[in-house]
Amino acid sequence: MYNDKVMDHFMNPHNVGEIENADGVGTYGSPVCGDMMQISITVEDDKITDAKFKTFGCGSAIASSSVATDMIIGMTIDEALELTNKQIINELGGLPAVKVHCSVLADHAIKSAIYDYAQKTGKHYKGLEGFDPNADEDDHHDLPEEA
Amino acid sequence: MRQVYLDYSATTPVKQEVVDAMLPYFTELYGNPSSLYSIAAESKEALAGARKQVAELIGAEEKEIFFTSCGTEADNWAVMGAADALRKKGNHIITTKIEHHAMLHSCEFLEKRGYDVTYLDVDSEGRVNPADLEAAITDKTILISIMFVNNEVGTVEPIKELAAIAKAHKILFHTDAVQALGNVPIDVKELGIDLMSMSAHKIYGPKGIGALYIRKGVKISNYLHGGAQENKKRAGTENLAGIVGFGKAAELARTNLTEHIKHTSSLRDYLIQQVQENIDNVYVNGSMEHRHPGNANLTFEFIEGEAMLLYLDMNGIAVSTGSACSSASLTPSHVLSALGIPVERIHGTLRFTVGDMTTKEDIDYVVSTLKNVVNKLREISSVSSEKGW
Amino acid sequence: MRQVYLDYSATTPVKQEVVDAMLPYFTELYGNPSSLYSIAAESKEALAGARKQVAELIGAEEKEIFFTSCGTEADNWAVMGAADALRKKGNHIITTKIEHHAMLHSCEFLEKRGYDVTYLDVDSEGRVNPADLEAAITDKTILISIMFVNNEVGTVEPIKELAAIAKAHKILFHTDAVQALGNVPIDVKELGIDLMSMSAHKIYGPKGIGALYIRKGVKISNYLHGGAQENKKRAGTENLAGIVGFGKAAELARTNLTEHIKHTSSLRDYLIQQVQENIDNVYVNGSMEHRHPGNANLTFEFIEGEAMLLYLDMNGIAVSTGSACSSASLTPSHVLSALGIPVERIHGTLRFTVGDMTTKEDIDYVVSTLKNVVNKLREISSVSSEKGW
Ligand SMILES: Cc1ncc(COP(=O)(O)O)c(C=O)c1O
Ligand SMILES: Cc1ncc(COP(=O)(O)O)c(C=O)c1O
Ligand code: FES
Ligand code: FES
Repeated sequence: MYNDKVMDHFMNPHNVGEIENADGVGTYGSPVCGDMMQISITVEDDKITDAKFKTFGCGSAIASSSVATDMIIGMTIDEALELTNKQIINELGGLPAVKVHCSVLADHAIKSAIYDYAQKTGKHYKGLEGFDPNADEDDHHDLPEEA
Repeated sequence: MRQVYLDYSATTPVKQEVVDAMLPYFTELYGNPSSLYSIAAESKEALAGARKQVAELIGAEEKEIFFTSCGTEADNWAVMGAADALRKKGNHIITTKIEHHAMLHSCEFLEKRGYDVTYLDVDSEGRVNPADLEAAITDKTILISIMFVNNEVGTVEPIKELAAIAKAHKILFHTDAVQALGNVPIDVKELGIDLMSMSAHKIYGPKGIGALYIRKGVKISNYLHGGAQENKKRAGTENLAGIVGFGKAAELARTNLTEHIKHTSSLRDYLIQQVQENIDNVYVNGSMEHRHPGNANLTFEFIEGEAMLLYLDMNGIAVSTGSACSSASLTPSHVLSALGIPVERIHGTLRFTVGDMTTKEDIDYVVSTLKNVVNKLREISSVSSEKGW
Repeated sequence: MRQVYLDYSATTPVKQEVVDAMLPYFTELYGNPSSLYSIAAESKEALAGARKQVAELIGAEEKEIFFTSCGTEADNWAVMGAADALRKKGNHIITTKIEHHAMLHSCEFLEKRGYDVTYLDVDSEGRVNPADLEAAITDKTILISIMFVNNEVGTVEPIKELAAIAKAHKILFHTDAVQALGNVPIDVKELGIDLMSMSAHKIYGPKGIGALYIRKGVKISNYLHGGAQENKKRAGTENLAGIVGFGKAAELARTNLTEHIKHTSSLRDYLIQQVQENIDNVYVNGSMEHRHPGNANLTFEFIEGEAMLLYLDMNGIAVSTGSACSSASLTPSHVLSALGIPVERIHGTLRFTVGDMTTKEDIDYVVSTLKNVVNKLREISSVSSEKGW
């Protein structure tokens, strides 16, 4: 059901854990929907120098977390805010249609972590406009099946 | 790598004796049982033999067994056939919240076409309370359908009591016995069952063959219309080899029943005990007293079922998250929800089912693998016993 | 004694290659295709492969093939599913007088539930006149169902013309192609077919497995409700081995089609010619131009079909009097009646169908035996060409 790359990120996920004294921490999802992701980041000069995740979720949620944290390490905050679930899926070489929402989780968790960082530092980012980390958490389950 | 199949409730391998019994009916004894010449007569005899074998497994008469293409068709036929035949008498059907989709989706179809359906609750172990059934009956009730053994948590329902209530009100009583067949003793006469669904592929027979028991005297409408097969009640050229295979599997199930129950329940109990000893924050769902002998439905807190399933698969172990036919869906199990299990726990639930080919070594391998898998996934997880949900 | 099977339209032996393809799916690759682990993935692939093989035989896309338990179920699904889905649009169905009972009895069921059915006449060769179809259409017509090849007389209907008429009126067009499959070239796209029924056991596959072709975009209601199998359109654990067998049989049918038609039609023509040369007062029923390549439907005047059938059977020869599933009934064939054949002749009719395993020696043996049988029965008979009926 999953391709080799997804399986590899799922079986041997990168960046598992929590950064101590992280500059930003965000969680998204809820165990009630069967998926909850926490991402912590270290930021230096507006650049993400480290990212770690912890995820309660299915294979695709874990693989998305792994690949998404890989992707944002080295990105500027603005670049990271632009990251879409589509890019995450592409990086993974595709996900089954019913599992697309699991990657949405990752880009939301990243945004939440950056939001936390912005709150703590008082910075403003264009990519965060209109973003509410506490918005309806099971939104991602209502996506159309084909994406 | 060791291969351990622990999903016997999803389907079973076909036993070699069953395949051997089927084989001649493909290439040699291929006559259409409806034809009049000699090789067709042999086919007809083979059908009769299989009908007897299935009848004997459940204490029915041969004439009361009607072969179908699967358990799903038997369920559809029972409910659609009763609904159609008794439309003038009423339009109310009573079933439960924990039925298989074959029953639930048939009922939903009927609801859109003018029928009322009551879905009974179950208790935290998955048992229907007979008093609830009694209370749900109206003068429009035409069918009561309550499954014998639930496919996810393995709970055995109090069929005899429930059937007696139906009988007292002169209402047809159907039970989906797909998971019960060959796993619990069944005597349809003693239990007072009017209609009962069965499927071969859960008892080491082939997939794509089932049967509906229709008690003598019970009249429901046909569902597959056409030729005069199955005593004019179910049309379609008979799945000859499949029926022969079902017959053989039924005979084996009957003669092995005691041994099968002993073997599977002792390994299942060992599995549960070992898991509880080696892994913390584990829950057993369903009744321990009234339970399918091979079923262990376990919740591993703080992690998610599909992830566990795939990790186990990488280690050669086949288990399931809920029923096989909903495994591609994301909605949490309707059965576990009906038992009142919190949704976050439902997501961390696996069903293990032990069968005739399972060994103690298999269980040891599964428990040690499971321990690693659970540990690894708990390390990845964003929730834990310290942090909480 | 020589054994000659000449009833390939009733059912066929399963070819050894087909059995060989099926075997692994009983004991080794037994995973439930709906499950998520590796051995289930192999089952899922096997389903996909078979779907492709069937699709290729009829020029369809894989997504348009839905496996059922038999041709009968495919017919029931098509008509019941269309009737239910289009109820708001209308309640009128057009079919023919010569359909298989799977269609006729489904239509009768619907007639009792508020639908109107027109049964088109056929000409003396068994062909539907397209003008009759055109004339029968009303603004309430929701489905036209006309069989591709008749199972008794082997007549091939002008499907392309009929489908074009349906299309011009924007009415769904279904054809029962159970006898056509593997015997005449079929390209559903070129023919403009919306729904088409098929069955494996007529093309050297196993009994108890069929398929319904549903053209992309066509919406009919489900008939078997339950799990999410067959793209959520046909519930029930898949008959895995049966589907694999159907796939293999379809592949063989496609690659052998030209050879099969040549082989069977030349032996069938030889049979008819030899019978006419050796036996008098014989009639060939149906069209010679538009005909199933293996079918010879012959009337032997002054004697009765069942008696002939039994005498032939004593000599190792298997033939039929009409369709297999009505052979136990005593009412004269509705098909031969619709062709306008007098009842007394209908009783003297036999259907011979030649298949891939038939040889010239088989035909020679059948003709010489038949000659004796007919002579013997005519001696016994109270009617004759001299006495008249
Ligand atoms: C309780 C129950 N009912 C019905 C079915 C359907 O039977 P089948 O798979 O033969 O369609 C199953 C198995 O899938 C089942 O477990
Ligand atoms: C024309 C026709 N339609 C339908 C059927 C029914 O198919 P099945 O035997 O697979 O139910 C048959 C054969 O019996 C047939 O010849
Ligand atoms: S995390 Fe929701 S199903 Fe994958
Ligand atoms: S003579 Fe026996 S059926 Fe009519």
